[in-house]
Formats: sequence, C-alpha cells, structure tokens
Amino acid sequence: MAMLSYRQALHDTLRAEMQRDEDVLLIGEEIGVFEGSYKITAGLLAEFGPRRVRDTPICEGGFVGTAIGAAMLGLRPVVELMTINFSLLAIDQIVNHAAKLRSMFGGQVSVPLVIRTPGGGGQQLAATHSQNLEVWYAHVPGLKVLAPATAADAKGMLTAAIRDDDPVILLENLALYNTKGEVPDGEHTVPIGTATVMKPGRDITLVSYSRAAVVAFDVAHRLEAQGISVEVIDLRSLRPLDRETVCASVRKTTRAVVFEDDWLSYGIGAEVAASIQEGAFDHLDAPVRRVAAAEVPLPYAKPLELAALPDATALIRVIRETLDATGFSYQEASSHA
Amino acid sequence: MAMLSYRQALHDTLRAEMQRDEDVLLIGEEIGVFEGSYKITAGLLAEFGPRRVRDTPICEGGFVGTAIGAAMLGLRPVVELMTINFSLLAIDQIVNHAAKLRSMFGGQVSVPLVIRTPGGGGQQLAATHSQNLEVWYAHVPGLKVLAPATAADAKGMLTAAIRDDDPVILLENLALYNTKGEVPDGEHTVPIGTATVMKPGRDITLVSYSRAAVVAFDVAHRLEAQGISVEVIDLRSLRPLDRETVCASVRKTTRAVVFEDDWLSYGIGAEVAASIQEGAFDHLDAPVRRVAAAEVPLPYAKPLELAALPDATALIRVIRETLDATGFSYQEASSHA
Amino acid sequence: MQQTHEPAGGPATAAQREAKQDPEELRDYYRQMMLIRVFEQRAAEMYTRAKIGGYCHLNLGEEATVVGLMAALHPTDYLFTSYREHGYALVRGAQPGRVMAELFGRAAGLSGGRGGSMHLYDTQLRLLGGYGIVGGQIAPATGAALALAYRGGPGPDREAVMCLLGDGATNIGAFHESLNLAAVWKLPILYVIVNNGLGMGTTVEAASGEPELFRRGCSYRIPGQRVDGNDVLAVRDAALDALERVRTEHQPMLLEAVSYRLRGHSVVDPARYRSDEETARLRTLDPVPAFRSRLIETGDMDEAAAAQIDAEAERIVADAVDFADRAPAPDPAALFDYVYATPVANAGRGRPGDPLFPADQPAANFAGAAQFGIGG
Amino acid sequence: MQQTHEPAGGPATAAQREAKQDPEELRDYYRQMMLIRVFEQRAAEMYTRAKIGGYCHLNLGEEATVVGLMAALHPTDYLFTSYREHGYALVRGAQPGRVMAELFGRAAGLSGGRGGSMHLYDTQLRLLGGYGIVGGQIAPATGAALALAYRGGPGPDREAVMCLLGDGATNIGAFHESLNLAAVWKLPILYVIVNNGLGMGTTVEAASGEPELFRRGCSYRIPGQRVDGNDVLAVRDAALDALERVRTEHQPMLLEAVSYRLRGHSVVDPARYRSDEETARLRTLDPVPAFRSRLIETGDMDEAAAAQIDAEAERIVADAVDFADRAPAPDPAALFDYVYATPVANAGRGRPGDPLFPADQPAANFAGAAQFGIGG
Ligand SMILES: Cc1ncc(C[n+]2csc(CCOP(=O)(O)OP(=O)(O)O)c2C)c(N)n1
Ligand SMILES: Cc1ncc(C[n+]2csc(CCOP(=O)(O)OP(=O)(O)O)c2C)c(N)n1
Ligand SMILES: [Mg+2]
Ligand SMILES: [Mg+2]
Repeated sequence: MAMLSYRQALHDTLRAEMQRDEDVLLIGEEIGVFEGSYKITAGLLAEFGPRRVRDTPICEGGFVGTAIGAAMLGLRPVVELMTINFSLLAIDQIVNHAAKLRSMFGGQVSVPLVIRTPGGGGQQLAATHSQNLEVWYAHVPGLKVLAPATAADAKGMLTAAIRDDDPVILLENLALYNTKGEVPDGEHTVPIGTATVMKPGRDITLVSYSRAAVVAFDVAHRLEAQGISVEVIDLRSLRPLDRETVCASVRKTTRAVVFEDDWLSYGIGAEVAASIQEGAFDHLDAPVRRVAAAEVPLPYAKPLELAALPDATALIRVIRETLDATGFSYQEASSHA
Repeated sequence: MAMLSYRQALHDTLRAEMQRDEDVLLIGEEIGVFEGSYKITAGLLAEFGPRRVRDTPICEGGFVGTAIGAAMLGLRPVVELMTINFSLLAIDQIVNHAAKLRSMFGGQVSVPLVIRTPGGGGQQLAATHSQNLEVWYAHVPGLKVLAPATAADAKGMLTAAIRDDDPVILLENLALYNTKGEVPDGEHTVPIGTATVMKPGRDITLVSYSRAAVVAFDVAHRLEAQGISVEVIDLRSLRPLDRETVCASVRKTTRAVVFEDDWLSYGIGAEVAASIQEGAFDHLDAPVRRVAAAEVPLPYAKPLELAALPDATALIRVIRETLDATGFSYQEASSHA
Repeated sequence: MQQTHEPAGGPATAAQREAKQDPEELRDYYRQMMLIRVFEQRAAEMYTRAKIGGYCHLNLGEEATVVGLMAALHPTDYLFTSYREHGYALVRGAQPGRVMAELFGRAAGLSGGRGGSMHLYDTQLRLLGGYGIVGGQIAPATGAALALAYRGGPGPDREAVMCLLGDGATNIGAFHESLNLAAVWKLPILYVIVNNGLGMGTTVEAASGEPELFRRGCSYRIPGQRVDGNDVLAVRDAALDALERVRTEHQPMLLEAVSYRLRGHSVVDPARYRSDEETARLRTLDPVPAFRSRLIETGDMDEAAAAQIDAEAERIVADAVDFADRAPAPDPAALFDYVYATPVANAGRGRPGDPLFPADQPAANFAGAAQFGIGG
Repeated sequence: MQQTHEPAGGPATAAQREAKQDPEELRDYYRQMMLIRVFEQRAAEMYTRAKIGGYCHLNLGEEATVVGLMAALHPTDYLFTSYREHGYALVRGAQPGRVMAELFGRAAGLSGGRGGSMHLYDTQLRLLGGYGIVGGQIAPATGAALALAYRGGPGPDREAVMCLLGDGATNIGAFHESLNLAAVWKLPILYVIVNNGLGMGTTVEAASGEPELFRRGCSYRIPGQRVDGNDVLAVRDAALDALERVRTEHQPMLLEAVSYRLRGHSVVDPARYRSDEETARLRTLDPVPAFRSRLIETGDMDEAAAAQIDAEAERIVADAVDFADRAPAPDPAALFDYVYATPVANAGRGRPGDPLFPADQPAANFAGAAQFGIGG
C-alpha cells in the first residue's frame, strides 16, 4: 500500500502497462511535449519516445477513429480526450464504430481501446467545459464505462481497462486528480461490472460514483456521528451496471438516495432509481430521491455555479427528508451505534 | 380534419411555415434535387428554389453549425438530419453550441433552430443505422426534444418547433412516415412540454412515445376487449418532460409499464420509472416495469433484429405480469366494462 | 484521361503497359468484372424479391475500378471500403455464396448475417469492413496504417492499407482529419476516391469547392492523381505506382478513379434526378462491354472465350443465390454473442420485457445477475 | 513577409500605404495595442490573485494582429473569435470595465458573467462570441455569412463576417466542412488564421501536413494569403483587400497572420516546452515596443505622446479593474434565466435536492410543475 494521488495512480498505471506490453501506446492532444493538460502523462514521452506517446493535431474524431483502426490490428491504444466535453467530436467513432464493429462484423474483430477522459464542473470553466455526459456512453451496448472515485480504483480500473479486449471509457474527474488514497502495490485490477460498498450502514443506502462518491462517503461519516448509519455504494462501473449490489443494500436499509454530478433528468440516477424500485419494491419505505445538478448550462460566475451543482448540504437535507418521511427515530438509530 | 400520412403532415407543415415566414429555410443532405431520403421535402425545391431549400455536401457538423449561425442572425432554419444516427457527427454543435449559446452569452442571443431527424430500428439497416438515441438529447438543458407519434402531433409539434425561439430536436421515426391519421386543418400547434392521454383507462398506465406509442395504443385496445382498461400516455415531449400527467394517471391506476424502442439501461423509461416512483410512491401497487430493446448493436439478420426489438407480445406479457402481481381480477375488470 | 497533381514521373500509361500484358491476366480481369456485373444484377433482383433487406448499394458501372484496384493490392495488404463494396469482396476472393448469404442475412454470410450488404468483413482476406457511415472508414483505415508503421518501417514488400471512399465523402471532416494525421505521422496508406459523379443525387460540382478531387491532398502535401476509372489497366497501374511510394516511403497517397454510377444510389432509388439522355450517355461508357470488345479487338480474347466467361459468371452467381437461399438464418439464441470480447459481470442479456431480477428469488439474483439481468 | 497563394494583384505593401497614413490614426493603433498589452498583463495578475477563474488565454504578442484586423472591419460586420479574444472585444469598442467584469464573473460583464474569459459576446458590437471549443466558431460564423447572403447580394458596402481561428484549429474537421460550405454557397466571409506558432505546446509543423496554413484554402479554391502578424499596417491592408473581395464578390477568403505567443498557452502554463533562447528571441519580435519606436522614428509620435498613451492605458485598465472589483456578482435567483428564450411548460427550475413534486400536495403539482418541478 502506498498513499498516492489519483493523478499519480493513473500515471503509474499507464507507465506500468506500457512497460508490460509493447502493444500499449498513448494517443492524444498535448500528452507528450506538453506532458498532458492535467499532467497524467508527464515524463512518459521522455521514457517511451514519440512512437509510443503520440501527440496529435486537434482532431478528436480523427485520432479516436485512428486509435480504433490501430486496435483492430491488435495494438492497445490508450487515448486521452482532454475532457469529456470534447468527446462529442469523436462520439460517432466511439458509438458507431468502436462499440459496434465486433457485433456488426460477426465477432471477427475486437477493439481493445481505452479512452481516458475527465468530466466534471466546479472549476469555473463555463457551460461547454463543465459537463458530465457519462450517461450517454453508459446507454450504449458494446461499450464498457468505468468511473473510479478513488486512487486505488483508478489503478485497478485503468489496469483492467487496458487488459480488456473491448472499448472502455474510463471517466476521470477534474476534481479528483489531486485527491489521495491508499493504493495497493503491484498487480491490482478491479473487476469491470461490479459496484463496491464504500461504507456499510443500516439506515439508508446512498448510491453515487466518481467525485460525488467522495462527497457521499464524507457525508456518511458526518451523519454517523449524528446517529444515522448510511451505507455508501460506489457504482464504479456504469456499464455494465451492478444492480444487484445496489438493490441488496436497499432491501436491507429500506431507503435510498442517489447523489450524482450530472443533470437530473435522464441522468445516471434515473436508471439507479428505476432499478431500485423494481429490485427492492417490497422493501422500499420511501421514494428514491436524486440529488443532481440543476438543469442549466453551467454558468461561469462562481455564485451561479455553486447554486447549480449538488453539494453536501443538499445531500444531507434530502437524506434527512427521506428518513423523516419514514418516521425514522434518531434516538433509536444512535442507540444502535 | 383530413386523413393524412405522418409524412404528408410533415411536408405540408414545412410548406405552410415557409409560405408564412420568409425567414424559414430548409437545410440538409439530399432534401432538394433528390427530394429527401424519405421524401418529406418532395417538391419544395421546385416551389421555393435553392435559396430556401439548400442541399448540402455530406458534413453534418458543418451544416448544423452553419444553421446555428444563421439562426443567431434571425433566420429560422429547419435542418433535416437524414437519420438520428448521423446526428452524432453534429452533436458537438447541437449540445455545445445550440443548447448553450443563449445562457453562455447572458441572454443576448437565441437560436431558433429546428432539427428534424428520424430514429428507429426494424428496417434491417443494421447497427449503425437503427438507433434510438433520443435520451442523449433529452438529457441536455437548453434543448427542447419532441417525439410526435401521430400525424396530428407531427403537424402540431413541427409548427410549434418552427415558431419557438429555442433549438428544438424533432424526433421522427422511419416506421411512422406511412402511418395515417386525422389531422386538424389550418392552424394547429401542440404546446411543447405537455404529454397527452391517448386513451383513458382505469387499471394500468402505459407510458410510451413515438412509434412505440402507436403499438401501445393498439395493445390497449386489444386488452380492452379482454377486460383490461389501459390508460395510454404519449409523452410527446421528452424535454421538457410532463411528469405530472404521467404521475396523475398512475395515482389513479396504481400500476405502470413503460414501452420504448431504445435500449433499456439509461433509456427514456428509466427517467419515467424514476419519476413515477417519486411522484406516485404511495399509490403504486407494483414496480414500474420497462419493455425496451435488448442491449445489443442491432443486427441485420431479421430473426436477430426481431429478437432484439420490443413488440406487442412482450408488452402484453409484462402488462399481465404487472396486473397479476397485484392480484388484479379480470372478471371484476370486465364487469366494469 | 490522367492528370498528376504533383508531377513525380507519373506511371506509364495503360496503353504502354498493355503491350507487356499477359492475355490470361486480361481475360481474368474481364472474368472478375463480369462476375461483379452479374452478381450485382442478381442482388438487385433479390432485393426487389425481398430476399435482401435494408439498403443495397451496387458497384454497377464501377467494375473496372474495382478490378483495377484489387489487381494492385497484395494479399497481405489491408482494405477498408464504404458500404458500396460487394465487388471488392468478390474480387478480393470471398466466396460469392458467402457474400450473397450476408446480403440474405444468413449465418454463413461473410459477417455472420449481422452486417448485411453495407458491412462485409473478412479477416482472412484482410477486408476490414464495409462502413455505412459516410467517411466512417477513413480514420480507422488510417489507424490500421498506424499499426503497420508502429510495427515496422518502409520497404518494397511491406504491407499497406488501401482506403476507399466516395466523392461525396471527401467533404466530411474525417477526410481532412485523417489525411492530415497520415501526413504528419507518415503512414503507409493509399486513399482512393471512387468518384462516380454523385453522392445520392448531389453532383461533385455542387458538393465540393474543389471538384477536381485528386487535388484535395494539397492541404496535407499528399500527392494526388486522377485516373479513368473505366480503364481497368489504368486504374491498376496508377494504384501500383501509388502503392509503391506508400510501401517504400510511407508516403500517404491519394488516387481518384472517375467512373459513373449506372443505376440509382441504392436499389430503391429510381434516380429521377438524372435525365434519360444522361442515363443513355452513361450506358455508352459502360466499362464491362467496353473491355469485352477491347480484348476481342486486341485478340486477347475470342468471342467463344468471352461467351464462356459470361456463362460461367451466370452459373457462379446462380449457385451463390442457391447457397444463400438454403443457408440457415442466425439462431436468435445467439443474439448476445459478440457484444463483448471479454466477458464481464452484469452484462445485460435480457430480452425485451424480461424482468431486471428473476421474480420471487432476490437472494438468487447476485450470482445470476450476469446471466438473467437486463443490466447495463 | 507577404505571400499570395493565388496571385491576384495582391494588396499594396504596408510600406507603400504607410506613406499616405494619418499620424493620428497611427497613434491610435499604438494606443489600442498598448491598451491590450496592459489589459492582458493585469488580467494575468488578477488571475494569479484568484479574481479570475477558469481558463484565461491572453493576446500578448498578438496586439498588432488584433488591431490590424479590427481596423479593417466595418462596425456593421460580424466577428466570431476563439477563446483568445479579450483584445478583439476591447478594440471593437467594448468598455474595458465590462470586459474585465466578465473575467471577474460579474453581472455587469459583457456576457452577464455567465461566459467568462472564453465567451465574450456583445450584440451591439456585433461581436458574436468567443468560443471555447476549438474550431467551434467556424461553422456558426459561416452560418452568419449564410444569413447575410440569404438577405442580400454582394456590394462594396455590404456586411461581411470575419471568423478568427488559431493555427491548431485548421486541423479539425470543422475547418474543412465550413470552408467547403462557404465555397459552394459563395458566402461573404473572411477566415483569419491567427498563427501564433503553437497549439498548446504543439508546433504548426508537428500538427499540420501543410504548415503554410494560408495554402489550405486550396481544397475549396479559396484564395489564401499570409501576412506578418507583427505588422499592424500589413495586417490591416491584407484584411481590407480580402474583405473587399468578400463584400463585392461573396468570395470567401483566407488570411493567415503570423505572430508569436509571448507567454504560455493560458495564464497557468509556464511553457516549459519552450527554451529560454526561444523565449528571448520572441521578446525581440514583440510588436508593441517595435511599433512604438517605429512611430517615433518616422516622427508620427514623439516620446512624450507615447509616454502619455502608455500612462493612459495604465489608467484605463486600473479603472477597469476597479469597476470589475466593485461590480456585483449575478444573483443566484437568476440561475434559470436564459436557459430558454420561449417559455414552455414543465421546464425544470429545481435546485439540487429539490423534490420533483412539492411534498404532500400532488394535486397542486400540475399548475405548479413548471415552477417547482425539476422536470426535463
Ligand atoms: C455521415 C453520413 N451522412 C449521410 C449518410 C447518408 N448517405 C449514405 S450514402 C450517401 C452518399 C455518399 O456519396 P459518395 O461518398 O459519393 O459515395 P457513393 O454512394 O457515390 O458510392 C449519403 C449521403 C450516411 N450514411 N452517413
Ligand atoms: C475540440 C477541442 N479540443 C481540444 C481543446 C483544448 N484546447 C484548448 S486551446 C487548444 C490549442 C488551440 O491552438 P490554436 O488553435 O493554435 O489556438 P491558440 O490557443 O494558439 O490561440 C486546445 C488543444 C478544445 N478547447 N477543444
Ligand atoms: Mg459518389
Ligand atoms: Mg496557436
């Protein structure tokens, strides 16, 4: 175990996989000479050279499509899209090609491609540079979509993604790069398609992922002190989605809240709530509430940005409202504790 | 009232709005000389000339972005994207620009743009040409997303869309173009943001939109004969979503099923089910079930395509399972009738 | 007609080379052209008889281009095409029966019946796909060339990539982005613009600011050349010369082959936008009868041999249709095959209407979720 | 340095025109260049003092290009820029205080504080936006030109569109698709490539197969020209000539202005990828002191006047900072303003965590939904 930043964990994993497998190469804008917009690839050009660390012109569709073709011939490209906002320029190649070629060609080819890209708002980057569009990718069969919240999962999921033979979108988050956590040394992979219980609890299930999961985890600990036992589930894998882990928890706690950074309508939380009401209907004592972003193009001005983004205060309010709606007795809860 | 095909209703509406407003122009691939891939624009080049009916090169991003700029200067372009599958090449302009410019520029500009595009599978067009990606657009603030199921709504919603000052995605459907229905003569607009009760009923609420709504309507009538009173709600407007009309129905029927053509996970039905469990929690007697497409890139071969797409048989099975789960007595029901 | 954008000692003219042309080889080109012609005519017929669904785009009028290009390609080269690709698959060596079976949507089809007419793929033949999104193949083809460059330098016997695209496809961003990448990365790829004069109904002049499409390499310093797509030998020779630079210098190249689409855009298109005169004029340019009489004139083929080839083509295609007709359709139970290459937990395998969780046994779900859930 | 791609009796050289140059006008150019210089330096300072958030890209080193281009534009013309646009807004006539206020995210900002540094917009000035998506402005600018052509034909006094883009932006598909559309539709637009030598850290040579970017109009038969972006008069004159053809012929044109980015890509970029020698060399090319001494040499401006202009710039920018600092931030209650221009039912106006339906009063929802729901 070592205490590493999420950024460092990603960097070290890229380096380790490149050392391990000659077919792994990096493709993206400003990842070499510039060392990456967020410095994940710092030093890798110097170590592996321009053959394996390829700076591209500004042409997301072109270089993602190019990575797909390289993967069809057996290379294992790891593409960096500077932010998920720019992935819109490559989404035709990702969804109409990477996700479909194997099926459409009758299983004769696979596309071992990883696309790393950070999402997230809160940095005052304004409407076009602050989006959380992961639900678009999570909706698409043929893709695998991962969203690690911790440095350990960043390592475990990026490793799994690179070694997986299918196209994987690894969703990073601008606000997580500097967060630190314990990271297992040596081999460490996380099974794609599995959620994880970040913190066990009895009274209510809190479902989240990526940056929001870190906030959820923190809120859960604060509420513990107030006699509320919150079970926190980090989805981690948005596609495939591990519904059973979520529903098993709700069958136990009888209550659930989803905390997510994307827009509420048709967001990730909609599928989570829909799955819970089907998978734990008889156990559910209150509606599944969702705490998500206000439905506006995110403004630049800080007060507006803060007003639009979900935060711990809103989450705690909704958790309490959900508990109150089911006559939860705080005394009783704390007596458990 | 006149009996018109969905195609004819769209064509007549385009023609009427072009006659009414000199600022309305059509932009798209093969809409002029070729008269449209699906012939919606047949005859309009001859009538209005190449200034107002503009054939474009193949460059979805380019001509949609161009339409956005024209709209910023006050024109009212109606763009045809040959199918929603190709909209992926224009989605950066649609989502990062059309949807955001007004907010991002502090309300100084509006983008009165309509994008007409058909979605839908079942035509053996294979994986890249058979998608239902409307949920992507429905997720985005700043857009309005409409999905008419009938010829009357095709007229009413296209008219409303053209006269609206915001970017509107009008989702059409390959399987609906030849369907016929009564269409009001003269002025006819449908208020954006409102769902409609296609058929009133007592026992269960069936929520759908676009092509699926037509199947739902038909199934409801067949079940009526069997003593099951189904209320069919056509969402029509996916963004804004009229949650109250849906929940008001479920509060009455106590049961709900969603019938949709898109992929199940993170599809339109997820938001509908999530909204129902929040808006009608105390009235709901059974989980909201979703009947949607299997999660595969749609294969070309007919037997595989049929196996992947939702149909009346699957819908009826799920409706019965939902009724049975709540001890619904068919006798009692028929006695109502 | 043959123009060179960057004069670089262009290839010998078709005429010159024809001299040193083995008659058997010439007859073989005719055999291939005739096979395409008959196959496409039967495909159109099968489509109207509803044996073929979806869209069906034919190579009618492009036979000389198809055969000339394939004659220049090594078996070890990689080929990416658009959705108008039946002929390429046939000449590249695919069994006509398996090509027709794909159009019929049968399990024995080239892509297992999952791709259909627009999506022919064959790993052995290094035919890496027909692509239905216009321009969609350009970047992946460029990536295949990247993989080749990644694994080895230039050389006369090195592998190359050939990427076909239509005239209309030169207007899409992917064309610009891909050629630029190939240029800055020095990739071994030959882009071939199959200019048949039209998009669907849109002429090259109406769609392209520079209608002399072979000049469009100028924005990347990629040499371009135009060749008569109705002249199989000229096409072959131009492709051979371009591929030589591609192999030996890793210099991406651009070739434009000009021919004419004899029918509508797809089988269902009556092409009303084209005048009868125009259509009649195009028939006179039909490369198949032209090459037939040319070989008879030059004495490389006699009428009897020609008639035999024609009959043989009819027989092969008839057999292909029979094969396709008798071939079994894919089993619906195989619906979820090939969605993923690496199996993972909770991958959705539910049919429409299946419950997310097997009823009444929530406890059993966990293990079974991957199998029964409709999960993402 | 001035090259013409399509020799068409290029414009008079800057030197020639300088002769008939009104000194007051020249001083005014210097005044504007100095204003940009000081404004950007203070902006960088304010960013490091956290008064400005997000990204902040400066025009330092591009002052001559900015002033020259704006001098050629009519007030009735439309301007689209990238995210590196502070200087254009200032010279176009925006109040420095309102520009700085936008960077500070204040309600009095040019875009109401909602766009920030990358998204300056002013309807009156016909500055139709800074755009943060590289190449994002190219198609909308082309569409603005379409609107002009839709409403009227060419003429010497007709309106035109100027679309600015960086050297790196020439590699994205939107560049290709937009220029092609402008060419086939004959739109009145001048595309200006502001070539500052770099993307973020990527050189033009590393990014573009044809690094002489003004030649890239070749794929659309759009005439291209390169001009010294450090020479304000050369830039102005080249733009004037290009705009004349744009107005009178509706012939889209391409102009490349070559200058150098004096600082990092954005304020936070230390530009380590550039050697100290290189950085030092660039300083010697700094257009602002160069133009200052040039005017003093030619006698168009004396040291005293220059000093006064410099001081005035400092004062104006100081006032701008004060104004921005005192200006109120937008009211959170206005969060949902401007999401839609046409109000419709059920538009979501909920804050994070608000219930979809007001508790305990489902009946009341219907009317209130638009107001209280978080609906899509
Ligand atoms: C991105 C995209 N846009 C539009 C279409 C619809 N479409 C299919 S073929 C075609 C014309 C293509 O013309 P060209 O590139 O010349 O190829 P050809 O059909 O002539 O072989 C169009 C517009 C598509 N398939 N993909
Ligand atoms: C589509 C897209 N890709 C990547 C980026 C990130 N990015 C911002 S500026 C920039 C470099 C642009 O270089 P250039 O066009 O030369 O403009 P300059 O910054 O030099 O003015 C990049 C890659 C972006 N904003 N948009
Ligand atoms: Mg063509
Ligand atoms: Mg630059």
